[in-house]
Amino acid sequence: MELFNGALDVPEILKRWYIEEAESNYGAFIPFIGTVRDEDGIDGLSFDIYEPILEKWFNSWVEKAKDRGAIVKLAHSKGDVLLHESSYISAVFSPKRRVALELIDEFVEDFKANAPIWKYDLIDGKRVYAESRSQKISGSGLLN
Amino acid sequence: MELFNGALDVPEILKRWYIEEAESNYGAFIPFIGTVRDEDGIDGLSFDIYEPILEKWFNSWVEKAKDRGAIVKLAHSKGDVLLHESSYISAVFSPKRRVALELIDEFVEDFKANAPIWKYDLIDGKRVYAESRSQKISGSGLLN
Amino acid sequence: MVVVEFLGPIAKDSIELDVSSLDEVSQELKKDSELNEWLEKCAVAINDEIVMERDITLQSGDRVSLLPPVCGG
Amino acid sequence: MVVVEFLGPIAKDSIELDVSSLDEVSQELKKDSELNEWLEKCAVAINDEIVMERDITLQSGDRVSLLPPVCGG
Repeated sequence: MELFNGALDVPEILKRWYIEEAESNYGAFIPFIGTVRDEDGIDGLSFDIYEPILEKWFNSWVEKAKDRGAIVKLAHSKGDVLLHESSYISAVFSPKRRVALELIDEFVEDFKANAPIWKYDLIDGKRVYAESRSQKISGSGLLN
Repeated sequence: MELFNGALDVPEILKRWYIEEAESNYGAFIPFIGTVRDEDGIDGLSFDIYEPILEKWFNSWVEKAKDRGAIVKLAHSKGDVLLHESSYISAVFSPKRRVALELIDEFVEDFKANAPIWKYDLIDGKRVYAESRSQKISGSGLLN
Repeated sequence: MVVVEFLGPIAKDSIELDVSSLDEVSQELKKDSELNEWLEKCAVAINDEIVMERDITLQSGDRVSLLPPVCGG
Repeated sequence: MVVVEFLGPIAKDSIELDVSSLDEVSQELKKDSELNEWLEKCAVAINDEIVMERDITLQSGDRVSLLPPVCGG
């Protein structure tokens, strides 16, 4: 798991991960790359991350992947990421195609639903919490 | 669609595709990279491709992707590819996450089932048709 | 004392509460009308472990975190 | 004349047949015992277009291709 201030250098990260696992005998490698879209008049996005819980969330996925003979990798931005820059890469390496295709889907969806990362739109130099696009983590409302 | 003699330069291709679409406003990019596994004592794989029909197959996917606001890209090796080298990349760019995740799965599975590419194991310097791992194309048996 | 911290977009500094259960934390936080509206949206972690039940005893020194709705990626 | 070509692992040169339908192509190919075993495994293209029906008339100059089971990737 790798966190960066600002946008990700996607070609560098993909190359590094590909080379890291070049001799590990995985037949399938699927990265998912998330890039900031120009929409709703925003200038970019900004992210807060609570690292201790993200680390635990990621480690639980390392274990889930291991049970299926696979590995996962994650890179994410902290702070501001401008239009057409990338903020997110999740990746799966697996011996087999089907496991890789199923795992990347589950990994990306669970990341969206439960990773402790908060997104803000950058509008006129201000950070506006993207609440309408955010999801409640499993177990929300416990203190209500 | 890009065909190469021998192994693919995966970091170069991923970087080039990423940069090509950097300003196209796609929020999700998912490449699937296939790498030759060291198994069953093979020295590598070898591929025959029938390009005219592969081209038509690929163009039909360009249209299917376009209907969903997405694009697809494909790179594949011809001839010999040795252990731990890569022979295959399929990729999807899409505005949205769900479309990208569903499309890459369908694109990769249909590629496996219908792209006119024949695989051989390289064993003791000989090419042995990997028939047991091959799938009949839709419509097979018509002349039987 | 138990520390309660507010993550992400909840613009609020940590507070210390003299409580011994999550139930009491809830009662205290509900007194703050600004916080009240966050409670139904937030998940809760104790010492960085997300918890799913409210019936939990707290020790002095425990840290309770409120996690509002997330959107990574 | 119709040209019949054998793709991928079918180790056989193209042949020319004096036929006017896919049905006749089938009849001719079945005479070759080596080819016979490929027929149930192969898809068929006419002029690089895969066809799903056998009831097709052929013109002189048409090219029929046999595509054995595939495994790209």
